[in-house]
Amino acid sequence: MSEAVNPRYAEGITEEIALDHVTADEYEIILKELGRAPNLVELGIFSVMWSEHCSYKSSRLHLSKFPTKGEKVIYGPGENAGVIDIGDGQAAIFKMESHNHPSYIEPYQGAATGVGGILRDVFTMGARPVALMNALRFGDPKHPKTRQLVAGVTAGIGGYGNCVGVPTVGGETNFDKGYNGNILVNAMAVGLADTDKIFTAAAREPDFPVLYVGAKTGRDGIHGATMASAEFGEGSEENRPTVQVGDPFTEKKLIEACLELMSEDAISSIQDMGAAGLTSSSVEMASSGGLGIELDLDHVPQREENMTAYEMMLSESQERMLIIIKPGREHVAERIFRKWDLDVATIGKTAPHGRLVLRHKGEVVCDLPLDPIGENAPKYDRPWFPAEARGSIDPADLHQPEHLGEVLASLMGSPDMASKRWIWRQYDRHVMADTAASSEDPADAAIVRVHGTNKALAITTDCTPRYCFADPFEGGKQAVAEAWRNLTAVGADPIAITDCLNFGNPERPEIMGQFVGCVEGMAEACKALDFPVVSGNVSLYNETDGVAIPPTPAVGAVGLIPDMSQRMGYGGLKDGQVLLLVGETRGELGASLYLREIEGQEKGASPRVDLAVEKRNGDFVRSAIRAGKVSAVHDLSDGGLACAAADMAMAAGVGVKLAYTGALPVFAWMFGEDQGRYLIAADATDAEALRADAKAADVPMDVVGLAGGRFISINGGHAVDLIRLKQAHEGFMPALMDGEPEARVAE
Amino acid sequence: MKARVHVYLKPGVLDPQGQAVSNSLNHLGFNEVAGVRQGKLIEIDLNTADAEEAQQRVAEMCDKLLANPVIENYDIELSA
Amino acid sequence: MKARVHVYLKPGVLDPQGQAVSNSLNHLGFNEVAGVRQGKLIEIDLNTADAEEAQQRVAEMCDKLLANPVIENYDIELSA
Amino acid sequence: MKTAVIVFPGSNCDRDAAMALEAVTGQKPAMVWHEETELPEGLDFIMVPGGFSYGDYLRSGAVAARSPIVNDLKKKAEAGVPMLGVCNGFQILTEAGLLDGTLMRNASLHFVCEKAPLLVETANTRFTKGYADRKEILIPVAHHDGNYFADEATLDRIEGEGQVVFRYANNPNGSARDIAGVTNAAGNVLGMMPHPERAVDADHGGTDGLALFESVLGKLS
Ligand SMILES: Nc1ncnc2c1ncn2[C@@H]1O[C@H](COP(=O)(O)OP(=O)(O)O)[C@@H](O)[C@H]1O
Ligand SMILES: [Mg+2]
Repeated sequence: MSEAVNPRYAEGITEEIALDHVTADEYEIILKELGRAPNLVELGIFSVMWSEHCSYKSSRLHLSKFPTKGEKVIYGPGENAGVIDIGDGQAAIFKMESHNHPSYIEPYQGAATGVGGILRDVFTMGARPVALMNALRFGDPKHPKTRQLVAGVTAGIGGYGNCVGVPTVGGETNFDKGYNGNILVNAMAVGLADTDKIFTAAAREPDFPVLYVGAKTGRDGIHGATMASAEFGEGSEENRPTVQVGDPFTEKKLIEACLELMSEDAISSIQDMGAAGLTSSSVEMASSGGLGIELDLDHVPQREENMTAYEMMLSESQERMLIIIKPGREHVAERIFRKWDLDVATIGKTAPHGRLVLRHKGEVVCDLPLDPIGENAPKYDRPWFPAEARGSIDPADLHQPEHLGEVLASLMGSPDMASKRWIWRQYDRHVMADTAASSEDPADAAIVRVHGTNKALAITTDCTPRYCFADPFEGGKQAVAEAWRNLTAVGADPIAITDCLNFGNPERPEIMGQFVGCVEGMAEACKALDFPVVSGNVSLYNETDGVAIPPTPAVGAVGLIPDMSQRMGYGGLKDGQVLLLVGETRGELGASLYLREIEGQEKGASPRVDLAVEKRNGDFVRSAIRAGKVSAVHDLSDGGLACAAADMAMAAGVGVKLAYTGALPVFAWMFGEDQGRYLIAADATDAEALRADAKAADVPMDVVGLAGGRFISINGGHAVDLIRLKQAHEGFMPALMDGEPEARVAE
Repeated sequence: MKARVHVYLKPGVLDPQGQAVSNSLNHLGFNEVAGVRQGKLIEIDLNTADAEEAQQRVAEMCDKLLANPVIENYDIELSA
Repeated sequence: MKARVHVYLKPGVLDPQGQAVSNSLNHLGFNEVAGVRQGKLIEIDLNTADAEEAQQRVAEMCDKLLANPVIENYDIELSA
Repeated sequence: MKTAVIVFPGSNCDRDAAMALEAVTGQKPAMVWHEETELPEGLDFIMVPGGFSYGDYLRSGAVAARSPIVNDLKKKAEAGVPMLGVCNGFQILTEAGLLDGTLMRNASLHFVCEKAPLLVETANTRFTKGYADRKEILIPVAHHDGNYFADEATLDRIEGEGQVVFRYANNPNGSARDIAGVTNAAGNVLGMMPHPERAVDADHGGTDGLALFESVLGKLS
């Protein structure tokens, strides 16, 4: 370390280089904290640790509004993934994460490495991953890049998930021109572990060996692409791939090897190398344990020649983990990782001093106090203002559609509503032999049996960006409420959520206003529904040329079905049964699918979520399911009552005669998106008893239809054939994807 | 004419396939194998007589479809 | 030494990948493309100095692993 | 009943296979690591499970087929021990030369996962006698390289010898003559792309695969 008298820049560093890593203000903080100028390696470490991705500097202040505790929460945010108690000594461990930007640049590898990364977050904690989900948002179907992106992202998710052998059981897919320049690829992983075998990242003791395991380090995805090549290793510029390539085969071996090592008494703590690989993993392990760490970079397994310390610390090579091992147990790790043909090397040790010390080729190349890098990273209270409130839509002002059956068919075939078979057919949904319901099944959430038991996890992802754009607060509430509703509809007890908060540039007050609104709305719903947030991820700056994506706070939720035989779906509708509508209908058409697809308008207030009503209605539906009084349940969301009825009818292959005599225009009753509602199917003989139960619970419920025939009709007219509905529903994706050139030569 | 296009990963890009093949060759006793990189071989039959035009058109095909410029490079060989 | 191995499908063996690439190229307006066959390019770094020995060993690698004799042929190019 | 499942790096249906075998025999199979050189003595049945052995790199099943354990597998096949390769297991058995043909990239070029209706071509095998009364069964497929290929002469021969055991009712991958499963000439080695081990449980994938395991394990009621 040079001991010069506080020069502003260390040797070889210019103002330009410094500002390429951190802002001018942040540079001043570094100078003050260190009492000297940082060298290049140190600057690189600050830049990645203080990036939005690692430090959550724009969002931390607001994320603290989420409720994160609950009776069933074992570990909330702060660990690699959230951990909830599912009884019998077992825990479900889950998290959702974005891989938006890399997937836009290189859809196959971007999406694939997104899946790999989220899996590592889950098995790091000792869980065997048992399910994957994906929440995808693409641009306008007509945009020239959309097809390629859909093809590449789908292939990448499948390519990785199928190979590692974890079923991809569900997800959601939206299309909106707002994502033309910034697609969203959010992946969620769920795992299972025994509650007494959960691993965390915090270092516990000084002088414990630090092990590097997994794949070798290359020059993948190193930050600072704009920097002059002189800062990198000799001739390395062209060897520095901007995208990371995933290797699911190595990941599969890594899962097996880590779980094998976890079953031995050897690991003190463990952390995956995610974004900012070696830097963030070592810093986080040491600082969350209140310790320090020393690494000798000469021992890091390297894929390329002449790698510099800067490159090694900033590399984002995939499929790597850092393990703090109990002294004397290194040989156990070595045996296991060798067996699986993976690299394993002791690269350093924990230390009592609270610093990050790196050696390379015999020299100290970094010596930083950990507090300013981690705990004391900058935290911004960015200015924001709330979105302007939109007026509600009066259906009387809208044009009355002529043939309601035709309207229903075009909604069922619209991009957001249409079947995503083309996508999920490419995902192995059944491997591991515990999938009871996945994308192909008529169920509002995926259902995955807890291996070897009669219990099951219910899993869903939800968000309606239309609503969040119209009203961030209500939209945030709605995303959480819909997830809760979807779990309820399959008969599960909702337990907790993870999230992936995708927004534009937080330095713009209106975008920050969307963020704050959504977070506050989500927090309110989580509190009211006793549905804590146990993990999550923030992705900001999703904008191009000043155009931001619609606010998209994706929610991933997990619930428990205590008895598999009581699981529910929406495919059980039978000829002669009645359809009952739970919840109140005011015909809310603001920000609805109907308004967008049929009227071509995106306006109006989003539907309001009354959380007390949501809870009351849901609890009633769950109890009706458990009482065995219903044969099918479907929540109402996009497209309202008529689209939900169409889903049920198509799944069962039996028609529905809808009847309405109230005061609303019929189309508003059919397609309004009022919240907190469900359709349930029951035998006519059970309907009276159900109505009595509903009345007792103060839940509005009416008979709205009768099952039979092969059409959907309304008040005896407007009939549309189920075959026609199915063609519309199944037709959109193949028409978009087939018969035209594929993006790139398939691997 | 015929074009033979080689599409290969840029240096520095991870090649898990090549690595697996290299390990497997070592296991099979081919200890002289120090490393393997796997790429694609694309053979194209062209209704073109003009070599210069063919060269240019095939390069265009590579840029548009055959190679992924983010991670791959290519070269082209023409024959009659 | 370095060996460049081309592994390609035998004539008569269906090549769905090549077919798809050919269709895509036609769709993209490359109407001169009459057909495409897709194969593999395998580049091997060898710790061998003797070309004759290398040729023979790489052929053995092909027979044992790199090519599937049911559907594939191969050729080998060596360079220093 | 002594059974075994071979495990390669990248196998991922080994657990599914073990569960199915245990459900039918009441006993856990031996899980045999690919680096072993010998399978246990006295096996009644061997399963080569699905997955992505060696990441499916180079060609599906190619690297696994050169594993140490495969030498003994070949000996057991010759000795007449019944064995089943499913999906990647089928690919490995063809690469090892135990079955005719090969499995190429799906004609659609996409991975395909769906419940596939299969026609039971013959109930006259040790694997299918339990299907005597049924023509069509529903078994999940999940693969990228399931497009069965062999030259015409080979296809004619295996059809002539009754070695084609299952055909797709609705060909999902372009397989020649809709072939979904074939045996060797001796009839003790079966390879198939669909996953019967994912169809032995009413809560997951249905039960149409059960009769296959009951047939070959002598458990037909
Ligand atoms: N990207 C995807 N991956 C997997 N499954 C998907 C994907 N997109 C949609 N699906 C599946 O399609 C079905 C319908 O999705 P969606 O309309 O979002 O459901 P809902 O409105 O009931 O929440 C679900 O089973 C869902 O899991
Ligand atoms: Mg739903």
